[in-house]
Amino acid sequence: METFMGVPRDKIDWCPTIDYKKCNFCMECYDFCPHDVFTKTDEIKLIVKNPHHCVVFCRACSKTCNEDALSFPEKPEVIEKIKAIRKELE
Amino acid sequence: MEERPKIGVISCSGEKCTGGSVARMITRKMLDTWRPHDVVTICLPLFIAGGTEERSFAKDFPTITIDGCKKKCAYRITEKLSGKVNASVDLSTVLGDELCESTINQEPFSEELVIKTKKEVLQIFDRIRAEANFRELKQSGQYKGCGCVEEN
Amino acid sequence: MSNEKIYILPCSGIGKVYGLLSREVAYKVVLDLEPQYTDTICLASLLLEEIKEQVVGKSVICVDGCPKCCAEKSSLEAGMVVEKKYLTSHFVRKYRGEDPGSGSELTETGKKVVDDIAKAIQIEVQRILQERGEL
Amino acid sequence: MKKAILCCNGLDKPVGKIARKVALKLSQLESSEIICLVLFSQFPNRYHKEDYEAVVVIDGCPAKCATKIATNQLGISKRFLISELLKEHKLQHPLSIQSEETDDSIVESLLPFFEKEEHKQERKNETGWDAKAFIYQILKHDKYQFRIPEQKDMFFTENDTWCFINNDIARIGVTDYVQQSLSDILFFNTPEIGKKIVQFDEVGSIESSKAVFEVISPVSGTVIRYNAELVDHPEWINENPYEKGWIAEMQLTNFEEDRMFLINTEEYYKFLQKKVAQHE
Repeated sequence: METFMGVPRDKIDWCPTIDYKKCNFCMECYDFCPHDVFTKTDEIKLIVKNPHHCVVFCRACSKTCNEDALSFPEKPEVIEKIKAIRKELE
Repeated sequence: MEERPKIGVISCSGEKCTGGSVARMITRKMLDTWRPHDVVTICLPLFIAGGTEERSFAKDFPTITIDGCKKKCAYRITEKLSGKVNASVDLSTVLGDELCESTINQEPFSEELVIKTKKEVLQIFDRIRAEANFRELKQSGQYKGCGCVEEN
Repeated sequence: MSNEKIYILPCSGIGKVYGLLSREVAYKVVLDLEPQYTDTICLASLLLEEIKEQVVGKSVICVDGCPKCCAEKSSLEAGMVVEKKYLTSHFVRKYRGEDPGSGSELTETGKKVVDDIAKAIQIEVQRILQERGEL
Repeated sequence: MKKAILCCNGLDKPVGKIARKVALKLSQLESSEIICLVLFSQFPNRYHKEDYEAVVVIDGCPAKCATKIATNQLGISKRFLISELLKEHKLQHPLSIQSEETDDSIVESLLPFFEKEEHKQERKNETGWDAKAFIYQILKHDKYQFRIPEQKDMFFTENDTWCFINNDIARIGVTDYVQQSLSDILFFNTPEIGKKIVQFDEVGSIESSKAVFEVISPVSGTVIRYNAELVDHPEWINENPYEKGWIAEMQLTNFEEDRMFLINTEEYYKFLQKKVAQHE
């Protein structure tokens, strides 16, 4: 079972969100991400297929996007949530 | 893709002569197109300049050396500093001394020279690959000696 | 006046573009820019005794592809005089965000990097020749 | 090797005046040298990090001129901000630049916060991170070799960053996994000195032709120093991301809570083993 710092990964909300108004489907992020978070589909050329593959707090793909179409949750909120879950588990 | 050890391919530095460029391009072709997932390589001088980890290369992988001329630096240095070489290719026996030792501007490097050596190099590679697979099957106890392999 | 050639020594980097860059730089200097005054030599052969005798004490300009600096270390070990040392990755920085190529071939950016380094080496070669009073 | 005190010029504000007076008092107590900030900023190369066993910086107001000017050249070991100290410990504030009467009592009330630090100073030196050579565990996978330091007081995160704790200062950096996946690192984008960092915030970033990696901080704290050599030699991070390729040093502010998310060498070894195997 995939965990991040002792917390089940599926309980952590961290993955890229694609802003389709900005995205020009250059696929830089798709080529870049070594954990295949993104994938191509027939209807929409680019979607986030495996959000839980995304390394928590990593935003490297958003740096490859010159349309600034990739966004991530606010770090402080995610940290608070992880700490809360962690305390619950203990 | 099940995990099996890759085959090490080391070409000589080959800056001085055409044979060296051919040796290097063979290694690049192996990596890029001929045997992409099966090959691992290392810069030869790392045995001299690198640390101890680099020198374990020939012990970690069954290794083939490819030399561009009869000085056979890749073969000699790998054996001396890293470990036993499973098979060594000397291009001067394939393309001839004269061509191999001509400097790069007398006999410019070309793709055909690489293609000319492809058959022989891949024959050697596949033989080493088969040997490595066979050794691994034996070690893992799957091979029963009668030719059939038990599925674990 | 010794008019022996100055060695341009690339590293034999095989895995990434930085080794290919260093090699192409050496060829550009030795074949195009300064064929009369420069030559190159196989890095690995520096380890062989018969080659060491030829090169000991000779001037060399090293072009390395990664921080391991094999060209510099090996030429020092062979008793050569390292006049100057270049690291190809430093020259790639000028083209931030552009891809210089792979271990097998260079892109247009990669070729520009080769030209930049080769020109820098040419200036260095001319400086050495002037010092020797040969230019 | 002597100790040095560098305090702000502090002419226009009461807290600046206090800062100067505290510096004078401390230098008498500990016979440490006072460095004049203006002289230092004019002739920086007269002062070298190696000459001083410890450099204490005392700023008067939040502008923190002394910290900003001194940071890389001298390598601060301890920083004080008079305005913060007065607020934090609810001490009497100086009235004005001209009035002198209350100054001495204010200085007296502040001194204990400086002396307390002094004893910590001694303990720090023997466990300095530069002191001992690193011992590494090597994780081999395919042709890759990942070094993982086996060092007391060194912790890791699952974002592949490390921190080396030394009293209340942490040195941080990235692990071999990061520098190998980036391959040749070409740029080091420096963090901002004095910036308050929460655990997992970014502390600068490193860039190769493949990607930009934001250095995710393993600890909360204030950035007091970064490895300025990396600006011209980013490849040192490839060479050794733990020793000469360290990224920044931070004044710890919340280590007890941060500790919950830090793992040790064995745990990081297992974590990395699983992660690298998955890539196959």
